[in-house]
This record gives sequence, C-alpha cells and structure tokens, in this order.
Amino acid sequence: MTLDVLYFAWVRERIGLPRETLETQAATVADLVAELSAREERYAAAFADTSALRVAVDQALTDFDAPLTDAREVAFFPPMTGG
Amino acid sequence: MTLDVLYFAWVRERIGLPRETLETQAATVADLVAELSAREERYAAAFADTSALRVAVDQALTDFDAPLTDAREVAFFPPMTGG
Amino acid sequence: MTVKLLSAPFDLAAETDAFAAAQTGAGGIVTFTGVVRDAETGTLERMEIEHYPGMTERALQDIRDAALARWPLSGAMIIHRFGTLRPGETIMMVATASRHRADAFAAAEFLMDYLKSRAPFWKKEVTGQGAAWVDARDVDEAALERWQ
Amino acid sequence: MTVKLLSAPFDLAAETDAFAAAQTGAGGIVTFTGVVRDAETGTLERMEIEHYPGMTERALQDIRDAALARWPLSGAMIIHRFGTLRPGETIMMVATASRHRADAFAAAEFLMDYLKSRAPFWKKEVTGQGAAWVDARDVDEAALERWQ
Repeated sequence: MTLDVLYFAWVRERIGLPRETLETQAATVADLVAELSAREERYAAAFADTSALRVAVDQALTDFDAPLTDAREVAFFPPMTGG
Repeated sequence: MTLDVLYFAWVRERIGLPRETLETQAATVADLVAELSAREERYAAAFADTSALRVAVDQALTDFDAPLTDAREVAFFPPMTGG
Repeated sequence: MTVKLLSAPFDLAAETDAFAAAQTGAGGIVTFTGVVRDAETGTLERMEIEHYPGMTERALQDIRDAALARWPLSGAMIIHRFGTLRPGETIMMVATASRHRADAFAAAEFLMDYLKSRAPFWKKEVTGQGAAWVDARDVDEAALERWQ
Repeated sequence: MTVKLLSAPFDLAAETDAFAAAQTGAGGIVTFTGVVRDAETGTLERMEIEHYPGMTERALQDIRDAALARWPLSGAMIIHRFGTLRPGETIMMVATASRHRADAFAAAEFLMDYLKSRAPFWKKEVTGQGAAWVDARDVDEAALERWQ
C-alpha cells in the first residue's frame, strides 16, 4: 500500500521532513510506528513515547491501534495547542 | 424624620408619582409600607404583595424588615430586569 | 472608562477594539453583548429602559469591583444604556480579560448575572398593542446562587 | 463566512460588528478573542502557528457544527490564524449568538475547548533565547470532559 505520512511541529523537526510517501504493509498505526522506528534513529527518537503523540488517519483523529485498511494519509503530531 | 421615597417601573405607574418627601416615624421599611398603604388605595394596590417588590435604603438593596434609622432615601421597585 | 451608563447608542466594534487594545498580558478576552430582540409577535416598536440615577452607577461599580476581587483579571468593563432603544440596538455589553480563558468566561457570566438581577434597571416593551414591563425570570435569580 | 482560516491579521472590531449585525432574534452575543501574550520573561519576539492544511478546515467546521447541534444558536463563527504573529496580535476569535445568554456562553466555551485540543494547530514561541513549542496543558484536555 502507498501511504502519505505527514509530521507536524516537533515531530516534523525531529524527523527532519514534513512529509514522505511510503510503501508499507503495516496493518495498524502501531505497526507503521514500529516500521518507521526500526528504520533510523531519528524516527525512533520521535516515536519513543507515543503517549506524547497524536495521530490522524485520513485527517481524522484516531488511536495508535487503528487499522490502516484503505488509508491514504497518516499524520503524526504532538497534542494540539490551538485557540 | 424626613424621608425621600422613590418609586420605579410599575410601582411608579401604580402610585402615580416618581418620588415624594415624607415626614414619618416609621422604624422599619415594613412600618413605612404599612403607613403608605393605609393612606390611599393606590398605595395599598402597589404594596399588596411585597414579595413581588424590592427595596433599597440609601441606594443599597435591603429587606423589608430593615431599620430606617438615619435613612434619607427609600426606593421601591419590582425585581430588576437589566442586562 | 470601565463603567459607562449611556442614553445614546454606543459603537460595539469601537468599544471592543479599545478594550482589547488596553489589555497587557491578557491571553483571552470575553465579551457579552445584549441586543434588543423583537417580541414573540414581531411587533416590538421600542424598548424603554428606566433606571435609578445614583444607585445605578454605584451598583455597576460594585459589580465590577466584585468580579475584579474574585478573578485575576487584567481588565473588566460594563456599558449599559437607558432610555429608548429600537429592535436590533445594543442594550449593554461587558468585557473581561484574563491570562486564562476560564477566568475571563466565569467573570463575564458573573457580571451578567449580577447586572440582570442586582443593577436597578427595568425594561418596558412597547408594541402596537400597548406597553408591558418585562418580567424578571426565575432563572436569572437562580443564576446568582452559583456565585455564593 | 462562519469559519475562517487566515494567515493575515483580521479586524476584531469589524468582525464583531458584522457578526452582531447578521443576527436576527438573538438576545445575547458572546465573543472570545485570543491574544498573543508576551512570554513570562517579556522577551517574546514572535509566535509561529503551524497547522495541518485540509484537516484544519474540516476540524473547524466539525467543531462549529457540533455547537450548532447542541445549543439553539442563531449564529456561530470561528476565525483562527496561522503563520507568524507578534505580541499583542489577535490569534483567533469565536462568536456565538442565542436568545438566552446561558446558551451563548456555553457554546462559546465549548468552541474554545475543542479548538484548544482538537483542531490541528501548534504554537511555537520565539524569543531572543531560542524557540520552544508551547506545551499542551492538562487543564485543556480535562476541560473537554464536561461536554461528554
């Protein structure tokens, strides 16, 4: 499956890029996180504590155990600080 | 004691004047109400149900059993509807 | 000026801007504006607001002082009109500013609750069918209890 | 427009006035305005607000729709900026209008609570000493619970 993966705020800074397109067989968000973390130290650092992160699949907030079936876009970011 | 007595909103309309100056020996607001009610029917009508009225002595909200010692101004009016 | 009692209309936009500009260190500004709404029947010609000169100014100051004593506000403002108002006109506004929004919201609700039931204003609605004093609502009196 | 996502400054006074003028039948209008406040040390140079294009617009619409579904509002508006802001500039505003003030206040607080924690914005403060992302506050997350 081809997936657009987006990073925001300090996740973007730590990983060093705002978005990338991946080929992956990850079944869930957690699988994708494990796959990315195994890839390079900067990913492992960014995903070290997923309780400090939020995830959106196809622009809707969800959990790390959410499935990626039919997903096209996954975004990782810290808790939001709007308003 | 000389007292300025003021009326607002429908109390003013029912009694037919906005203010008057009285000589009275009333010791409390309730005494003053009794004295006025005994005077004329329009006062009795306005003061028929004091639970529907509010009173201020010297421009501070108070109760009908408040003393009038040293009072200079007493005002009667319905519950307020500002804002 | 932090408390204004006016017979003439006021400029909501200008007042809001001036209040916001005067705040230093505030993170959040809350305003409440009351507007003359038409009667249920759509026949309201005008609203007449009577007040108690002397006591009114004092009550508005006291209400503002009570809010300032209760919350860490960088500012609080009350404007209230009296006299004749037409449908759509602005009756009054309050504004509060604070570092945290919860304080600014609570203080604005407090100002409104006290203005409604403790400031000496009385509204009369005039329609083609006649004039009627607006009744105080039990819910307005009850709203005060949460601050006691 | 009831939801606006802007990089340029907006005119708080004009927006407030236009919102108020567009209400029919509303008795009360509540606004909340967020202002860039200086850092504790007074050295804030600017704030950078990052957002998630596409998701942001959708989140703002969803939050507004949820408020309209929950309270009898005659109107609700959200404006939020992104990009570079200076101290004293307005970050965002919400406005709500309803017949009864309690509904307008509750809806404005609801909009703010969801904007704070569910709309994809991230603030970074830049001072002479460097840059730091603003931490989410536990109290903001906790504030959502009262609406559930």
